[in-house]
Amino acid sequence: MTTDLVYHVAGAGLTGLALWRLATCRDALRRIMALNVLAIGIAMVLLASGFDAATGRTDPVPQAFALTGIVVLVSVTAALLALAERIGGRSND
Amino acid sequence: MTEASLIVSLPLLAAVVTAASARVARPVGLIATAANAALAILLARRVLAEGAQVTHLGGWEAPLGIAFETDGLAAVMILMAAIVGVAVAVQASDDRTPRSATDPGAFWPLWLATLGAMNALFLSADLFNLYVTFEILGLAAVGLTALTGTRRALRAAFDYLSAGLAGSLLLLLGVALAYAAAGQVDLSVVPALTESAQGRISLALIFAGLAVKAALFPLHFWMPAAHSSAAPVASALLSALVVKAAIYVALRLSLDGGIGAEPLRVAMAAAGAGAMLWGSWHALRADRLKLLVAHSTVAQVGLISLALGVAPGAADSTLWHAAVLLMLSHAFAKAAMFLAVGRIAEELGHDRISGLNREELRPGAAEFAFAVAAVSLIGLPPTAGFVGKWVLIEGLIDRDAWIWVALVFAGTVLSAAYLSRVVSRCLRGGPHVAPGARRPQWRAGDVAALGLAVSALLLGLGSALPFALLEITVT
Amino acid sequence: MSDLLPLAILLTSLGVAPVILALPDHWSRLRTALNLGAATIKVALVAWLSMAVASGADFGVGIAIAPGLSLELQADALSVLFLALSSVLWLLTTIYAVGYLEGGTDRSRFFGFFSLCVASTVGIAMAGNLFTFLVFFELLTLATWPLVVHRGSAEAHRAGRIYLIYTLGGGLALTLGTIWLYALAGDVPFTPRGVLGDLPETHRASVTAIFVLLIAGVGVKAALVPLHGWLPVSMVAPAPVSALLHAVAVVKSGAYGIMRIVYDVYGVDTVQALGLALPLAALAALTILWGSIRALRQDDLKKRLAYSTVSQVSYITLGVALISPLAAIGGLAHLIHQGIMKITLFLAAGNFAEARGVKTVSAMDGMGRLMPGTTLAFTIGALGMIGIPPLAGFVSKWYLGAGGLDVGQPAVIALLAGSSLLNAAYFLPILQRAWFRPPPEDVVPKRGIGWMLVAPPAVTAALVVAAGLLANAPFSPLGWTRFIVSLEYL
Amino acid sequence: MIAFDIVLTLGLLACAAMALTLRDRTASIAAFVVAGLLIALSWVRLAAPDVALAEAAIGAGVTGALFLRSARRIGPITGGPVGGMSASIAAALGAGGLSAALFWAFAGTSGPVPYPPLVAANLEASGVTNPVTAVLLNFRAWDTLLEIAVLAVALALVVMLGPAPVVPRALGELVLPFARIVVPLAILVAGHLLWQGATAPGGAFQAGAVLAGGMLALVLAGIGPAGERIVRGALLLGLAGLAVFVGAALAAEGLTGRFLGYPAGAEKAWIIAIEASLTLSIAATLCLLFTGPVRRPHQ
Amino acid sequence: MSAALFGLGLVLMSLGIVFLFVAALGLWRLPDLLSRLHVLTKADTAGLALVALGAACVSGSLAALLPLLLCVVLVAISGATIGHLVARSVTRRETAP
Repeated sequence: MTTDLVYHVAGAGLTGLALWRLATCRDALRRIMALNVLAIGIAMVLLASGFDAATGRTDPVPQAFALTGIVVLVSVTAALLALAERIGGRSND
Repeated sequence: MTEASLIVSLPLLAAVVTAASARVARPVGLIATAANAALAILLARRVLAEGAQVTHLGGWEAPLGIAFETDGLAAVMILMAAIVGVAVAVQASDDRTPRSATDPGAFWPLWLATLGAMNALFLSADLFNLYVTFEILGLAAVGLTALTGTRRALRAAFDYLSAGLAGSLLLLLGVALAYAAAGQVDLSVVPALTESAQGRISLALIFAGLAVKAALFPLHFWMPAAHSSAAPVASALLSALVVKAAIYVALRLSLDGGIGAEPLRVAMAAAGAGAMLWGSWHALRADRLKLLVAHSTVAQVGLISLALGVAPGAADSTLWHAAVLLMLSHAFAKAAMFLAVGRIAEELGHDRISGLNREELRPGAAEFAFAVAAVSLIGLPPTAGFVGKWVLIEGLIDRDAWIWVALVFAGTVLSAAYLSRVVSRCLRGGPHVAPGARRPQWRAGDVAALGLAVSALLLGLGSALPFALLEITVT
Repeated sequence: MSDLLPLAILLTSLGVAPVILALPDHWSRLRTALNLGAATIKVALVAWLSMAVASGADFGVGIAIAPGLSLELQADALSVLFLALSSVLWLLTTIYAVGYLEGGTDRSRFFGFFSLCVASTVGIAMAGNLFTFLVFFELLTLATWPLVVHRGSAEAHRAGRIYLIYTLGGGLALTLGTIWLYALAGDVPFTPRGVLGDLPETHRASVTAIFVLLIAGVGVKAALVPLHGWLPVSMVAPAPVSALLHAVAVVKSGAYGIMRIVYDVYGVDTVQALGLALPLAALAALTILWGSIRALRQDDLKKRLAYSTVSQVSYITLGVALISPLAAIGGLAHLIHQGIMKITLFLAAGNFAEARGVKTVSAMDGMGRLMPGTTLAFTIGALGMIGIPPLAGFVSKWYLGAGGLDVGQPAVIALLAGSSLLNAAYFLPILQRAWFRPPPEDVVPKRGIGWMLVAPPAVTAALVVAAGLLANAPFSPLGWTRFIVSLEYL
Repeated sequence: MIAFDIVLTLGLLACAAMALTLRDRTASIAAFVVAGLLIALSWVRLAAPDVALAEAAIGAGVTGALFLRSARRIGPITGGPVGGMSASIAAALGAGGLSAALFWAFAGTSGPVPYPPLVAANLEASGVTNPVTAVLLNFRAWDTLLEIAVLAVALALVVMLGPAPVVPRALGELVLPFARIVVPLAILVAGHLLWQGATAPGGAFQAGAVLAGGMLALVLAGIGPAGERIVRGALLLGLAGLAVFVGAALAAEGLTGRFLGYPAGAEKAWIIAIEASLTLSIAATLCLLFTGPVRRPHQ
Repeated sequence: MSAALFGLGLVLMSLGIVFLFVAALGLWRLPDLLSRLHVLTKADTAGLALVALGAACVSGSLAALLPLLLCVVLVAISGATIGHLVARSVTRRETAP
């Protein structure tokens, strides 16, 4: 039971860290990195809740979700970086 | 080949073809948009004739596989996207649009991807699938925003994409919590979610993500810059369609959630009221046409989510039909308005409101289309906006919810105020215009804007059709 | 086919409007042909309709909008009355407008919105239920606004803004009242002697509140006292607009709205039971006096006529508010009589401004000698307004007085006498200047005005005389109102 | 084993914190890549080998490369944190509270888990034995199709934006022998992963990412797709994946009447064919996302 | 037979871990970049090779040996290349003004 608890902590920690950084930083690259960390945190929390401590196996459907999440994340990150390069890294929102 | 599967895959295929070769982009794009409109009509006819259908993709039953639910609401939304799409495609096909810094043929793949994503979103009955469709929609919409290639547009596109990604991740967090709480992620799980505490938190997270993507009041900061700096064709699509997808999903969840989703609805109604006042206030003070229309989108999105929030959760209540009709009328009118603004800015060379009454230019068809679109945005009869507000206020009076009635009227008055600022300048004549002033000659953009504006006007007369469609739900 | 007659009448102007709007400015021959053709067809159709309605046929066509909501067009006796007025006067004013705007700019836009206005007036006349009435009522606001700001000058835009604020405000009040009534009573079709059933007893407070909202909504266009501000201000519009719209179409649709609400929504006895008849009558009386007093001090000719319209329209409201068949006949007849009299005055005033540049009362010296025809028409109209016996005005004031007596309110007679005196006080000086004062020496004809500007006021003046003399004929306005009232009150 | 998990989690959070807070950009990207690898390890610990492979290849590898490429072009970090220290502390408290609430929400649940039995029951009907590939390519194939669409749209967006303001210089001459060894190995491993995906952890995404890694080695060695035609070819290949998948879905509906319903008996063949085309298209897409169009394609 | 193999595996792995520990210590203590590079490329690769070999012995199956060997080869090659590149960019940055 404790393994997925540990990774729940890790996931929640990553999410909190990312949200904190999103709220406090102006630099474009740092914001993109924070969004990546946030996505990874969410995937970790998702997989941890799909992990069955008794059998030691994880429900394949959340694994598919995590995989899809990773691929979506890399494409959005590539788009964000392409845009960030052209506006000189200063995001003004 | 059922219409549902075709209407979802055709735009994606066309997007690939148009992305592959810029030379063939325009004709293929036009044909695909027209074919999509035909398919949408066929789909609506099938739903009217045979009632709602559920198609399981790959033959796998609901919790394991993904299901398409083509009920009345989905058919109406697909029709909306198709018709607005045709008009926008007509304006985009007018090849004299200014040579943007980026590849001019790039509009078509992005537009067709948006269309395909929206059709998939309206049909999907699975929370995670909604997340993925939102991602396509977000990326394609950002592409449309960055179409002009100016530094301001790229900055707005970056803010839009980072806000959109944050919204999607909130949505994904909600879906993950829904999976953790209820073990599955298709829409049939929503009623079960409303009981448990975790379920309610997951719904709250999902609604927060949707609020960011729908630019609902507290989380709308990215939207005015994005919609006002994009190319007029793109901002027409962004304001009229892309924003609606998030509201549609909120409506779908509130319907499935039934009574349990009451606190979320109250939050939406409150945010909606705030958006109406905030959006109208900024629209009143906007100095540029595109900014005014973008802020009016914030206000109208507020009105729609207010209509959605006050609709009672009871299965039999039909007050949410008013919200759908308001969405329809806003989609048509706002798209017409942005196309008209595009044409006006093209003729005048700028879009400052103060500089609207230029000496040597007589008001043309675009100004008239703007005025007609303004009428249906304000919600005066015989437009669909009026019928939507009528049904909404009648429902509210039945429940003696007088505060909401007052708010809806306040919204109407404010929208009349900031729109008449512009429309009065559209009716210049007499001493303002030099005798030899030329009248801008008709272009594809005028036809599209006028067509959409008049259809928004006449939709009020024909609103029996959407109401008939909305009656059909998956039993 | 018979059922589609109302739709045909509506489409003659609603269909023509977009076509004219799309026409380029210099295609004036085609535009005039379209305009006049549509007007004549409409008059013919209305004549056919009135004969059919007289012989008892009824018409109804409608489309469903939403569950429990439908747009209905019907032609009953009351609607034919208003239809006849607006279609005949539209034909005459179109002829006048074509002549008046010769060589002007933006004429396609003007005539497009002009026929849209008449289409909405016709729609108001033939509305089958309160929802349809509201739709066309708001459409009228939208169609008349561009005409008010037609000149495009800063002053026109200021007047347009005031006009919009008043009429949209009224529209919102009317919308709220209608929706509230629909929420309580479901669909509200116009049926003689009201349709509210037991609602007044169960929801007395909200029904009264709804009545106030509805009357306030239509009251703006009927220029009841606190809500009349827009009428004098929108006199900045070109003459045909002030003639047809602000003397006939817009103002009358307000009065017509009050009639529909009192007769066909609430029903005469419900209004009396709720005790709303007396305050309405009092408000009408106040407007009559207030309009006439303000008219005295106006030097600008059109502003004076505007204030006179404010007071004259309230005769109709008074006739409706005095719950008696005779007063009702007087009120309804005045709807027609005031229309033809006021349009004669406005057209004549337009001619004075167009031909001699005379815009104020003080500059009217010697107009009798310079422009005899127009001044004669102006005189007939003015005398009719005062209520001199053989003319139409006298007939309606006579019945209003009889109605007042019938209800046991002798004060009405005093009010009518007083207002007639006031009418005389602000009309006779104009006539005295025109006929008995020598024209100023340095006057020079500004522009020769063709038959298109002189004929319409002459025809309407003849109508004023005919309506007065042939009052008892079956097809006279008076005869028709007796037929209507027989339906409402029996 | 719990000790390893705790150490891994602490290391993970430390690396992520470093990645987000270090002032020097290259250092923070290095920390981010290390965090990515540690996360791949944690997926292994959570018995999700497919996700671990993908995370290592795409999450740490390609994303890290993208960050390094853009870091040089975006220029120095400008502007301090928003709103100074007090706002930062407030935000930290807020985020901490939120993550605690999240932990409580997720840890507290022990709800029903209907998916594993369902997947197990339908596994042999899906034509592949690896449950994750079965879910990805058969049960929820529609999600995967849309995910490929996301990649295609991102590609169209990056291509539309035109060439990057700064063209990347080749790294150096020693990269060439390195590439000469790594590229064939990458192709070999990618093929193996693709084939293995049907029975054991692996599949289109992991294979595509490894192949992309090989291609990037070529690009960095300077002999990569400099030519205009090669970029167009890569663009077409990148977009072809989506076209093939949608075409297969419609063909399946033509044959079996069910959208995305592969004909009985031939599921494995269909899945492998689709996965092969996806691998090539993902590799091409990831490469183009890294390099961007060399010159605007329509010029 | 397998017990001896298991014992050998354990010895090799502990030796490898000592190498890695020394490398980490070196990374921490050494002053400038070039010497740190020295540690990173050589000590780490050797340590990793030993651990991989030990793991192969512990698992005792030839099939497991192949992927581990592949890992070692790859780490060695990339270590060398990257070491060279980092060193080159550092020297270029120092020599250039």
